[in-house]
Amino acid sequence: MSVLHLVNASPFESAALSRCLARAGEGDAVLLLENGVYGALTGCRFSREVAEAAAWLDIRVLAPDLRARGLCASSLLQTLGQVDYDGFVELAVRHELSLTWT
Amino acid sequence: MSVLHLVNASPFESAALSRCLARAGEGDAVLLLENGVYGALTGCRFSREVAEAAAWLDIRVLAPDLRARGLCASSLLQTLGQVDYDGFVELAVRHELSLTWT
Amino acid sequence: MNHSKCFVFVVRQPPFRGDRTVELVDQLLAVAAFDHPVDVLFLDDGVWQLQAAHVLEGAGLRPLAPLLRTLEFYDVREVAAEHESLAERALSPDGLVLPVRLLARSEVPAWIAGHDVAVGCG
Amino acid sequence: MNHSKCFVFVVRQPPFRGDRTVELVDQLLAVAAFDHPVDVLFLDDGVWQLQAAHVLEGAGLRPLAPLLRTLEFYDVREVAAEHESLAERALSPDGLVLPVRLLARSEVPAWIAGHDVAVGCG
Amino acid sequence: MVGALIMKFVIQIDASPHEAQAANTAYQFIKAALANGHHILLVFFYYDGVCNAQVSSFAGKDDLSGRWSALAREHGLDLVLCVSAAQRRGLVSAEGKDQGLLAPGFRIGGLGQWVDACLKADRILTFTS
Amino acid sequence: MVGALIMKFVIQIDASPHEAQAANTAYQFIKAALANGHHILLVFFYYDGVCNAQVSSFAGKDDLSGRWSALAREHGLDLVLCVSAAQRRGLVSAEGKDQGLLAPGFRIGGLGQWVDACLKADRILTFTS
Repeated sequence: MSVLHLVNASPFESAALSRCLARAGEGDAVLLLENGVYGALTGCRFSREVAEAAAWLDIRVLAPDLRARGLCASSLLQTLGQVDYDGFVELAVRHELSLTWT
Repeated sequence: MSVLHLVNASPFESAALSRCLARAGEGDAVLLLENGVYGALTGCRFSREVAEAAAWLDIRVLAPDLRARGLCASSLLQTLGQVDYDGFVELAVRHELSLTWT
Repeated sequence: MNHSKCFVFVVRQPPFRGDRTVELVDQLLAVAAFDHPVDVLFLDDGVWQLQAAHVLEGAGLRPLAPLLRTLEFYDVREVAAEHESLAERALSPDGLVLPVRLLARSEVPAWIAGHDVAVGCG
Repeated sequence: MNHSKCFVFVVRQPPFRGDRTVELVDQLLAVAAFDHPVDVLFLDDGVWQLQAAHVLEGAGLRPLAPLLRTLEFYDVREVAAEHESLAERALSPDGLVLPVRLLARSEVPAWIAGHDVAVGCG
Repeated sequence: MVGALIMKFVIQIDASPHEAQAANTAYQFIKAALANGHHILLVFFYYDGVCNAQVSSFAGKDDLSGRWSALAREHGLDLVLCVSAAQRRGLVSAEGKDQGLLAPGFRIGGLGQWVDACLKADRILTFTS
Repeated sequence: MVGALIMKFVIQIDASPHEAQAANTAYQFIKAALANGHHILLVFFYYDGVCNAQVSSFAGKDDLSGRWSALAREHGLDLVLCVSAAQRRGLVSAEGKDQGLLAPGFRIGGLGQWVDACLKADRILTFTS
C-alpha cells in the first residue's frame, strides 16, 4: 500500500509540511493544495527541505490553488509537477491510502 | 497604550508564539493559554526564545489550561508567572489593547 | 464618553479560509461607516491576501482583490503591511492589489499601540 | 467484495479542540463495533492527548483520559505512539493514560502502509 | 480609587464551541470578570462564533449554549449574534428573523451594535482560534 | 484494462465551508472524479462538515449547500450527515429528525453507513482543515 499525503497548511506558519515529509514512505506521493501550495515556493526557509525530498518522493502542486493565489511558475521549485483536479483524482487512484496534514 | 497578547496555538506546530514575541512592545504582556500553554515548557526547541523574551517582557501562563493538560511545574520555565482567570482579567484591565495569535 | 476611537484590524491569515476575509472586511467597513478612523495591518501570511490572482474559475473561490480594493473607496484610513512579512515571501510592495504603507517590524509595536481598539489577529 | 478491512486513525492534534477528540473516538469505535481491526497512531501534538490531567473543574473541559481508556475495552487492536513525538515533548511512555506500542519514526511509513483505510490526520 | 478599576468590557467570540476551546475560554473569562465586579456591555458572536447560540440536541452540561443562557439570565448579559454571520450560516432567515434555533438569552443584532459598544467600552477582547 | 481503473470512492468532509477551503476542494475533487467515470459511493459529512448542509440565507452561487444539492441531483450522489455530529450542532433533533434546515439531497445517517461504504470502496479520502 502507498499513501497520498495531502498538505493544506501554509509552511510559513505551520509545521505540517515538514511533519509530512518526515513520515512519507518511498512509494508515496505528496500533494500540496489550498494554502499548502506555498510549500512549492523557491527561495524560502523550507524550500531546501522540499527540494531534497522531491529527489526521492513524488511531490505535486494543485495548479488551480496556485493560480487562485496568484503564484507564477518563476517563483516555484521547478522539480515539482503541477496537477489539476483530474490529476488529483489520478493520484488518488494510484495510491491506496490518503492522509491529510493540516 | 500597551497590548495584552493572547497566544493560543501550540508552538510545536504553529509559529504563532514566535511571531507574537517578534511584535510585542516593551510595556506589553503575553498570556499563553489553551494549547499555547505548551510554550511554557522548558527544554524544548522554542524554550530559549521564550526565556530570552521573558527577560524584558511580561509573559504569563494560564494555570487552569496547564492543569487541564497535566503539565506540572517541574517541566515549566520557572521565570514565567502563572495566572488563573482572575489574573487574566487583571491583565486585561492593565493593558488597553488585546490581540490573539493563533 | 462616546467620543471617536481609532481601530486597528490585524490580519495574519492567508486567503481562502471560507468566508473569513469577507467577514473581516464587513466588520472593518462597519467601523468606517460609523466615521471612526480605522487602519488595517497585514502581517505574516496575511500579506498573501494582497497578492492579485487572476484565475479563479473552476476553483469555486471568491476573488479577494475587488473586495480588498473597497478599503480604498470607503474611509479606511491606512492600509499597512509589514516590510519583513513581504520580504520573507519575496513579495514586492508594487505588485499588490492596493497601495500599502510599509512598516518595518521594529515599528509595528508602537504603530499598533497608537490605536484605541485592536481586533484580530487570528 | 465485502471482506474485512484494517483501519488506522492518525491523531496529530492536541487536546481540547471542542468536541473533536470525542467525535474521533466515536468514529474509531464505530469501526471496532463492526468487528474490523482498527489501530490508532498518536503523532506530533497528538501525543499530548495521552497525557493524564487531573484538574478540570472550572475549566469547562471534558476529561479525555476516561474516553481514551475506552479504546482498551472495545476491540481497538493497537494504540501506537511515535517515539520521537514523545521524546521531543519530554513525555515518558510510562506516564500515559493507556499503554501504547512505541513506533520509531523510521517505522511509521511502513506501519501506516500496512492498513487498508487511513483516516485523519488533521 | 478602587472604583476606577471597574471596567466595561466588550467580548467578541469568533469560534464554534465544537472545534476550538476559544468560546469556553471566553465564557470562563466573562465569569471571572463579573465576579470581580466588572461590567460586560456586550458579548458579540461573529464568524463561526454564532454557532454558540445553537442548542445542541445532546442535553447536558457539555452544551455551551445552555451555559451561555444561564449566565445571561443570572447577570443580564447581552448576547448578540451578528445577523449577517448568522444568515450566512442559515441560523437566521434572509429577513433577519430567528428561526427558532437560538438558545434563550441570545438576540440578533448588527455590526453597528458592536461598534457602538466598543465606543462605550474600556476594553475590547476577541476570542478566536 | 481501462475498466479496472474505474474506482469507487468514499469522501469524508470534516470542515465548515465558512471557515476553510476543504469543503470546496472536496466538491471540486468529486466533480473531477465523476467526470472521469469514477463512482462516489458516499459523501459523508462529519465534525463541522455537517454545516455544509445548512442553507445559507444569502442566496447565490457562493452558497456551497446549493452546489451540493445540484451535484447530488445531477449525479445521484448520496450526501449523508452523521446524525450524532448534526445533533451535537443542533441541526437534527434528539430523535434524529431533520428540523427542516437541510438543503435538498442531504440525508441523515450514521457512522455505520460510513463503515459499510468504506468496506465497499476502493479509495477513502478525508477533506479536513
